[in-house]
Amino acid sequence: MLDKNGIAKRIAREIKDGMYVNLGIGIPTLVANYIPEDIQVVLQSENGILGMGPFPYEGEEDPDLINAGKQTVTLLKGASIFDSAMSFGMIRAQKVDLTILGAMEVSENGDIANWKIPGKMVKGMGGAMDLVASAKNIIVAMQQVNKAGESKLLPKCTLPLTGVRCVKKIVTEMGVYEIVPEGGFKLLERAPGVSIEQIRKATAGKLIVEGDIPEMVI
Amino acid sequence: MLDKNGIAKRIAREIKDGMYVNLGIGIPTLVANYIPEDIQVVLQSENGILGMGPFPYEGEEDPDLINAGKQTVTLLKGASIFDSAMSFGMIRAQKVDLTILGAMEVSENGDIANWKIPGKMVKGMGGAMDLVASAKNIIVAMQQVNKAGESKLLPKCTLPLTGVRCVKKIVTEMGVYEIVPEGGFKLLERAPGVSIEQIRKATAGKLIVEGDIPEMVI
Amino acid sequence: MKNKVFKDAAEALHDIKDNVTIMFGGFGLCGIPENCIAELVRKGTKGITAISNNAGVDDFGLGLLLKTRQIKKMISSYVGENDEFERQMLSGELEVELIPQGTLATRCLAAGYGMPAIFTPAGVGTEVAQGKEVRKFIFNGQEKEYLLEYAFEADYAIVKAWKGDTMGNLIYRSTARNFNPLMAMAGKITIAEVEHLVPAGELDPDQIHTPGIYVHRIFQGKNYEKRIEQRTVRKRN
Amino acid sequence: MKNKVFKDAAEALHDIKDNVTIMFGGFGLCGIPENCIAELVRKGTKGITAISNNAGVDDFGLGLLLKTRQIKKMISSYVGENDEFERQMLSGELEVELIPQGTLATRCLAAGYGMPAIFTPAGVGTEVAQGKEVRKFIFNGQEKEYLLEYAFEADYAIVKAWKGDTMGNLIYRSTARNFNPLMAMAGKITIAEVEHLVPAGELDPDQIHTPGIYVHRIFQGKNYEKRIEQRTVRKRN
Repeated sequence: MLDKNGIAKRIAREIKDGMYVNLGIGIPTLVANYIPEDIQVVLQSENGILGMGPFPYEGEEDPDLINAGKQTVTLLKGASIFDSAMSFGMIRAQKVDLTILGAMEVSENGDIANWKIPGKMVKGMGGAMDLVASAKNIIVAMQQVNKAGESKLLPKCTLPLTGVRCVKKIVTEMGVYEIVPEGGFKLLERAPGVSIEQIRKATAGKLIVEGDIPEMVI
Repeated sequence: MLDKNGIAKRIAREIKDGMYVNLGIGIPTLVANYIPEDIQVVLQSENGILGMGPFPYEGEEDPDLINAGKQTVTLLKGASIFDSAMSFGMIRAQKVDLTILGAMEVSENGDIANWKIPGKMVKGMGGAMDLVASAKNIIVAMQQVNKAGESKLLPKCTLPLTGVRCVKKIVTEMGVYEIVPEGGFKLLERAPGVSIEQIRKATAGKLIVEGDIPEMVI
Repeated sequence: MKNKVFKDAAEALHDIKDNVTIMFGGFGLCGIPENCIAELVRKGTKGITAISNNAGVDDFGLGLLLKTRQIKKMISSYVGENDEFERQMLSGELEVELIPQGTLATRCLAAGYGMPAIFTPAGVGTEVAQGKEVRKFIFNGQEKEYLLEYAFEADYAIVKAWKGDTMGNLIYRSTARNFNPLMAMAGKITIAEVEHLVPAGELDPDQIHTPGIYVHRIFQGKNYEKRIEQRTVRKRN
Repeated sequence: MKNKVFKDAAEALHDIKDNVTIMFGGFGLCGIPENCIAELVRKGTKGITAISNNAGVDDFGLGLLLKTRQIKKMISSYVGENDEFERQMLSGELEVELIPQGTLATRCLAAGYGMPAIFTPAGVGTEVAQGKEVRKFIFNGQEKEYLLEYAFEADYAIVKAWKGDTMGNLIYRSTARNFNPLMAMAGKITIAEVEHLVPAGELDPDQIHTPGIYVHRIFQGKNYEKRIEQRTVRKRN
């Protein structure tokens, strides 16, 4: 089983040189720590940054410079700032190559739910609906089972949807999955030490296992 | 009869302090010369200027700074530059208080034709269609009769239209007219020395003359 | 020139009545019109419909107007940082309309650019699409469904900029830009508070983010607290 | 990082084939990509569909590509300054689509902002509206008719900026901005020529007009003529 950092490390391997990437809150934010040093990636933050850098050194926080998670950040050389309409404009126009975000549920046809638990949690969707509706490549970083031990990879989402048929890939503590066009979680890789049997038990939706499934390289 | 400068002078009296004004090519451009010195007006040029100033002094022309008529101009203090989408955005959003432009024909219901003579002149509409479709107040500066002596204030336009039911006021060498909602050129003022009879002959569309018609004050 | 410069928030907001719709610039606590929010609390303006990406925190930003129950309805994309908000919302005291962040931004842009409606794929197939017109377009090489969303119109837009001049031109600083330029364009009356008010002619025309034509009132703000919501730092090594 | 910097126009335009759609930034002769136009003349690329507000003059700007018959179709708002253009158009040699200037600008913006279509009142009731969908909206206190106009997509957008950096960020100077930032956002491949190419980090992030994400290739242009179309001056007194 991977921990959060393990999931982030595995996702970092999906990032290629020259990509523009939007990282959501939570595990996706950790991905930035594992981007190989020999490639250059431009991080987009949907409140209006291209070229987001790491957190500032203590004492150098600038209240006017935050990311979409409201955290103080810095800018890298070559960064640019823009308003929220342009920010979501470039997202809708698919100029952002890769979007990585968390989820509460994903269904076997690629639907995602991550913004609302009726009667309970009402934080709002923020930019997630725009991101999932537009991104050309979406990877979901999530725990495969909830605290009650129930699978979050489902035949159909039970929570209100954030977007439909949009997720391309999922990385969890147990494996890497691709959503196939005809519907189903196609297992691509197992986390170190995790068996197919364990994965089967933790996948409520249709699991597709074809041939030998390699262990992840992290 | 007024000359071009006379028409421009009369139109200048329509401009009030604090207005944002777009001046078209031709007679409208001359209006800038007659804006009273005790009021401040911001001129918009639809290629992307607010706060357009006079022509530059000889030797100070900047090829990067032109107006919508492609003439070299200057900027006044407090000017701003923006792209063409924002420029027409503020026009569509009716932030520009007054648009003054020329016309080849105006009809009694406020239609205007000023961009095309089929088979002959094909310059294009430029920004005129945007301006007339959006402006909250449009004044047309034009000659009332063409070179053949025919009226250009018509029951219906004969040339391809630039916009429909949009002209509010017309200033010609002979008079000032308001387009009334039910249709018709309502004579508001006569040019110095011009008789109602002369105006009648030069108005092919429905002319409305009610009560005494004062002479223009210029 | 008709004077756009006002002395302070009290003067600039002098005519705001109860039950109006107000857009508030800012993202989280970043780039929010602190002076105007404080003045609205002082005035006690009631029944506000607030269009703002976020709802502030319990004791700062729009949270101050929520605490005093001055806000009747919130139109936002994310309100997660405010417990009082969540309480009022779940109890039904506060009317809330949650809309996607990009939709919110673009509906403001649409108003500022005189476009009555826009098309966006955000929310297609979700509860956000309920009752809305869905339309297919082929664009960018794909056939896809889009929602028709209407331009936002507001009685007032209240924004915060870094620098402004006496003609109403505005320049924002860093990510304090966010929704401010969009809302500045969308208000029937737009009021800008700025950290530095300068005479016309001191700002570079090429660098102005919001041209003065969109701004009706401007004043020099004071005592900016600029509270940080998530202070994240790294240690020097 | 994948390198966006090219040596010159020849390198930056290396893959342009015949019969493509190209957007050209500029208004009149102001802010036009002089180096790229010259290179297209040299290459002899044929069958170009050009989206450009104007058509240049007889011997400069896009007029150079018209003279050599490299342009099959022009999509413009105003072409009044070019006699050769008028001749080719009236004789039917050149296909021409004239559209309102604001519609042209906004259709580029729409593409850059991922919106498949927009609504504009420009052209309602005129021949521009023929065959187009007309729709009524109540907006800004009025009921009014609008045309549905589609986003412009182009194989290439070729723009000219004043300064650019190695990440593709662009800053325009004065009214040479015009259509350039809009077209920069709308090209499948966007090529920028700049007067001053600087290393990443030298441009102020708050002042960038076109973020580098929209720009695929950039090069330092040379020998800018910047011809003035209407030299209007006043005498010193």
